[in-house]
Amino acid sequence: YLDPTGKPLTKTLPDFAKDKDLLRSMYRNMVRLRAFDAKAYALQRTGNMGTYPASLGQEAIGIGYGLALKKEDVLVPYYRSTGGLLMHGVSMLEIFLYWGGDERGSDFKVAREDFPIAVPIATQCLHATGVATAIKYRKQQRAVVTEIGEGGTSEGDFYEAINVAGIWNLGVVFFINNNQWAISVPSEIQTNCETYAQKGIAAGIESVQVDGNDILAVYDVAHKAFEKARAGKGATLIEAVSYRLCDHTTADDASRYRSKDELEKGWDSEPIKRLRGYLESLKAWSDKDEEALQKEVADEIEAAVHAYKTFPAPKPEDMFDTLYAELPKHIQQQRADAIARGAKHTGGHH
Amino acid sequence: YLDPTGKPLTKTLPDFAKDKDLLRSMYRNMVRLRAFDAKAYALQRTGNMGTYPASLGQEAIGIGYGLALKKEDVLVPYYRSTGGLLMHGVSMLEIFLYWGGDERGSDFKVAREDFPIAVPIATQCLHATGVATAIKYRKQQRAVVTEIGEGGTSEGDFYEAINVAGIWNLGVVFFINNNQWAISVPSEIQTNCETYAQKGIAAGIESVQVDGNDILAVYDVAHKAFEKARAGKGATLIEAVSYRLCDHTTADDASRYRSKDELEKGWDSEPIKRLRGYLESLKAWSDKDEEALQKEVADEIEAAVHAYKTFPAPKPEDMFDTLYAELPKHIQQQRADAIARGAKHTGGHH
Amino acid sequence: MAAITLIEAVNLALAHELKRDNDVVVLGEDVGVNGGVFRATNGLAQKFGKDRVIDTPLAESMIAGLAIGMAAQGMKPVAEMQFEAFMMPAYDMIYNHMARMRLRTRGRITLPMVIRAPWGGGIHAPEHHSDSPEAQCAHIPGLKVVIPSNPSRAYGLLLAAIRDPDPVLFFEPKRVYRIVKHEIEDNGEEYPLGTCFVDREGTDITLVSWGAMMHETLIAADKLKLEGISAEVIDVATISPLDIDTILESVAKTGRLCIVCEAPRSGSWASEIAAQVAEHGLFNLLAPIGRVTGYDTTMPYYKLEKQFMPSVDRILEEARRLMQYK
Amino acid sequence: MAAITLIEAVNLALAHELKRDNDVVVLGEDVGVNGGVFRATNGLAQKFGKDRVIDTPLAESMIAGLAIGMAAQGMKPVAEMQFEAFMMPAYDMIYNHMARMRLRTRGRITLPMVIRAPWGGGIHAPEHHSDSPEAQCAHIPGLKVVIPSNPSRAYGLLLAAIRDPDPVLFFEPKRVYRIVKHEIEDNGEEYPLGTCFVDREGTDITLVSWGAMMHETLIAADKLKLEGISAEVIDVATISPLDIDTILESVAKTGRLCIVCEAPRSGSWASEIAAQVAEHGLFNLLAPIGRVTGYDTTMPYYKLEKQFMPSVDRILEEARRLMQYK
Ligand SMILES: Cc1ncc(C[n+]2csc(CCOP(=O)(O)OP(=O)(O)O)c2C)c(N)n1
Ligand SMILES: Cc1ncc(C[n+]2csc(CCOP(=O)(O)OP(=O)(O)O)c2C)c(N)n1
Ligand SMILES: [Mg+2]
Ligand SMILES: [Mg+2]
Repeated sequence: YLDPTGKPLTKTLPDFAKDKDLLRSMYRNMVRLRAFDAKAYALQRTGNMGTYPASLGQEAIGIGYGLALKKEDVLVPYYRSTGGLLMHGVSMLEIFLYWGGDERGSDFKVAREDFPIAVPIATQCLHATGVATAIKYRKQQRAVVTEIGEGGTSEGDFYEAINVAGIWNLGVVFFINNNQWAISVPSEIQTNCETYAQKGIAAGIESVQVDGNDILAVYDVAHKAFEKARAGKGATLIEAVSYRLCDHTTADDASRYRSKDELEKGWDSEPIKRLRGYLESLKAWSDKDEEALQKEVADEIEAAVHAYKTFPAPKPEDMFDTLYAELPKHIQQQRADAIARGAKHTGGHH
Repeated sequence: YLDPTGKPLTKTLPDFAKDKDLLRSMYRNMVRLRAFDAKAYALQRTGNMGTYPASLGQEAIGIGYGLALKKEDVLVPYYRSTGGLLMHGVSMLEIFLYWGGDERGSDFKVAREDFPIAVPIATQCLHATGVATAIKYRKQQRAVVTEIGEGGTSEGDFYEAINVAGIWNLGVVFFINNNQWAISVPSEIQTNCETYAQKGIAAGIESVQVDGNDILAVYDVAHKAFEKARAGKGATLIEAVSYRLCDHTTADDASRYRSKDELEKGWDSEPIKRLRGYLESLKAWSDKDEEALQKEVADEIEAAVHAYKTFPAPKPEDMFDTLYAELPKHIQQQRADAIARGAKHTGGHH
Repeated sequence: MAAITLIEAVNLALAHELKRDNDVVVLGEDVGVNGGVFRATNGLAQKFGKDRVIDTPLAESMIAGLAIGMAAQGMKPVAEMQFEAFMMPAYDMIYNHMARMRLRTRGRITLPMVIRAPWGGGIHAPEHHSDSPEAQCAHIPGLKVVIPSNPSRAYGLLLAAIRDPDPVLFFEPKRVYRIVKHEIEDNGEEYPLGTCFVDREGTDITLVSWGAMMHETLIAADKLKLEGISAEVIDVATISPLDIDTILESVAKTGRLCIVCEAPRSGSWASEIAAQVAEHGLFNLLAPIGRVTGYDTTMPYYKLEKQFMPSVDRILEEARRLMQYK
Repeated sequence: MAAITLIEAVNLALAHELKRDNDVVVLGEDVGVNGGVFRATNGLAQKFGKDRVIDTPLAESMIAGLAIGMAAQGMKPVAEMQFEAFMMPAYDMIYNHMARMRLRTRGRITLPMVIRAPWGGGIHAPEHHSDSPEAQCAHIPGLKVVIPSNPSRAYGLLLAAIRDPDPVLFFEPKRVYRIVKHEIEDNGEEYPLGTCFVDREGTDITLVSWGAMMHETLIAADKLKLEGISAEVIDVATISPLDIDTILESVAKTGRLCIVCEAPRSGSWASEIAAQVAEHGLFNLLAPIGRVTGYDTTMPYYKLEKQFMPSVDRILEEARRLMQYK
């Protein structure tokens, strides 16, 4: 819909592209996500948090479909779905806690029915189809969305999921974040398909490829796919083509396998600058707005960091208390033992 | 190429369709397979053999690609690949032994490099890609063929295999025996794809659908796909459309889930009658030939049955002797124990 | 009240729960019109409809993954794996997800689901159809692993498994599917999970087993009685969480323990029971702890399966050996 | 001869075999240009080429299945699973195929292959990156399961694993990847599989462990010495097939046994060792068999992982408790 500088590619854009509040919210949330990622990186680098996968350059995907989601819809995220999670009511604190090694980060206070982040790749696709099966069984009008990296589409679970979503006509939307890289593995050696979207043909489901750096495009296809899902009209596979401008995670060093030039080229089409250009062309965004936004975002993040750093440490009994509805006797003894030692532990080794 | 009665569907057929020796061999081997299946059934029914999956109605597939195989090619079969196995040098005795519950049936005397029969569905597809990887690594001109049922294509392993075969340009041919049923599950509830062949699009490999009851067609596509594989030109997915005229196995009762009418319709397009019609139209087959063939096949099978029934029983130590290259000490003691008890065992249960 | 087999008891329990609770659904390969390859779901699709007794595409990771997603929404899926060894494509789902959901979400999402599978050897089945992989499942925290030994327990324990708020693996000894009959009243009464059953009281030796091997074990106990050896026989039934107290009490009384199971010896659940007794009951032991198990090799094709599986003779000989110790 | 870490020792052994034997290839996710996420294959693709150090598509069942097919053709693939928990999608391939090929073909097809995986906790990794699933692998007949505890053993045992004619699972204690250094000469000399290493001679108690926990165990032994308790320390190294004789001999001498491992207690390999000693060495025992293990719960996210894993203190307390028995 928009070119890299933010100029419309077609004479007429869909109506929502004139909804300035929506456009501003798209922009605001992409900026918010990028700032959050930067802070998460800083926390990891300073030893205050564990490994973290950023969304740099891919903000239009999670924010785009996140804005099209309704509260009652269900999100089944993977580890790089921070944008979708934030949009669906998961708090910055919860995300910090998760990557900070604390299960309480998966106990979403608002998005109670969303799945916790899936680290085992592609498994989330099957969970999403299961959730959609329950929703269909109960004749509810709710969409289910899950997200997966382009590399993850090589897993059998991805294919099993789209296949059953097709034959059972499930209201699930599969978002492929095609950021071109699976850690160090580029698409050229991941699959022989020209597009990831065409993998949907193997399941007989509708499949679309979209510019994942154009949030208007992402929002539009997501919105339509969710409406279709809620209406019981079946599944959609959406390949959002983007680029991973960051390392795979804080534990990765992309310079080992990826050229500077490629990375610089990647910056040309990044989504925030593009939407900014469009907003400005509509006179819908000023430097004052930008200043205000930066401050607002910084404050929100600071508050979350403070809450995270002052969050009470987990207790040894937390290892046990939600393992079963009722803890078996022999494990109760282990729990007591762990509590008794809890104090002694320094967290260091030996 | 041929209609159900054996009349050519096109004015000109490929040259090999005039090769009467080849045509007779096709016919001979399909008849041979059908007779073998019948005997295997009888052995099972009389308690002389375990569960057995016949190929009734699907003979053109295994015999068709089997005739196009060279000795140095590798076959990675599934449990319904009896035709391919017989064509690639596996003996009737070995097949009886396998389904008779004896591992020596997997110790193929001729086809030393062929894989044993795969019962865990779709796993054979990955083994075949591995074999093809080794062949490519060693720059050999050998084709690898594997076979899978249409239901098995719903397994992730099938998809992972075609995906890597595509990107690595492996010399492997995937034969889908689409016999319309996965035990009691019809294609209508297996996948939303119109064809199984189109699943190859998800892997970017060449895919063809062929009439699996027309052995001329099966042989032709198999021959071309194998030549392509040997030439290092990559993988092919072939959907051979046929029909399972038998129960799933001797343990199954298809009348529970499948109508008489459908079954009777199935008989109209069965492959043997069809080729017979064509042979006769070429004056390449007479009733005398038929008589001779029936006798020849009956003799061969009787000899195999005799060999099977008089085959020395397996010994307790066989459970251990090929577990490792060198049997660990503690298992040697178990081996001695098993041998000591061997005699006592009656095989009956209390 | 007719006497029914174990497979019929499974069918009865499934029907009972399908009738009682609309959130219960059955899914798997061939569980629909065909009623399952062993007929565990016989007639259920016809009775409760195809949206409650669901024939799935052919993929086990998918079946487990679907059930996880459905259970997360509060449904109570009962998934069938057609045979125990075909559960392995779903092992990742079981290990990395099914067992962990409640804990990792601190109780926010729970999985009231069951995975059933025919289990064990002895029916002359083809390759990969006769394994006993209970130990690699019971080693996973967060799961319950149940193996009934007879029709009544299959009925009562399956009811409990379906009603349990946590995921349960329910392994059905296929060798026993049709060889024993019990009179069962379809009263919906469950048996408790996590409790052993003492099937014979005895004073000289404790024989512990589960699943199909309970039958060889009980026969052995009867024969030992004729020899003047009084054997206490315990059916573990729920191997995880393990009710070790019942076993320890028995060993305190008898001083001798012999554990019988079908799986390969090393790393089997028999080893876990032995380890716990060696830790908590060592000084009650008059004799070494005996384990009569499958050998440390792969379950052979069926011609040799009887030689692989523990026999009444092997149990008897081990029991007599242990009785030598005074 | 420089001192190198365990991860460097793995790299050295891989390079040695790649150089020595053209049938050896390395395959896995990110093992190529990137050199593996832990750098186990650092520089190997550059040195031996992309057809011998192969970046695969992202699929573990595929990686194992490919390796099985390649090994069946006589190649010696060394496959990497990026983390132990991501081996689970390949569990079916390992359980139903890799472990059985030689036996089911009566020796016709053998699989000289290795699957390597970083293993265990303690590095503050994300969820699913800190497990110890060795028991569910060692319970599978036909496999060998090796877990080195230090750089020299990683080098020597990996050489042996690659040269072994049968499939080997090689689990590398990721917590030890960089904390210890050994001087290693790249002489291609292997260490024997299937043999325990006695790292400390002692007379009062036998401490048995493997992998990263060997370090806590050795430290505990040193501290016990100061208390006048002489501990014999055994590194099992190859957990399957298990060299029980070395352990039994030691227990015959010390009369006390404490097994230390990181996995959840129930069904762990510590239980197998305890069971074998309770069977063959019972009357040498002065004290119950102690097991210091992970708790029977899922390895927690990293903030609590230290509280889950056995600590030097837990080993010390258990050893002292066992010393009470005379
Ligand atoms: C089943 C499984 N295998 C391997 C991994 C290790 N791993 C984490 S991220 C990753 C690459 C994923 O790439 P892609 O699917 O493209 O997603 P992206 O990270 O690029 O968003 C790998 C191999 C994992 N988490 N799960
Ligand atoms: C992994 C796995 N799951 C389930 C089974 C049980 N099973 C055996 S055959 C079969 C149906 C296969 O149908 P299809 O793939 O169409 O092959 P066909 O038997 O029709 O040739 C099933 C479910 C199995 N053998 N392996
Ligand atoms: Mg990616
Ligand atoms: Mg079929």
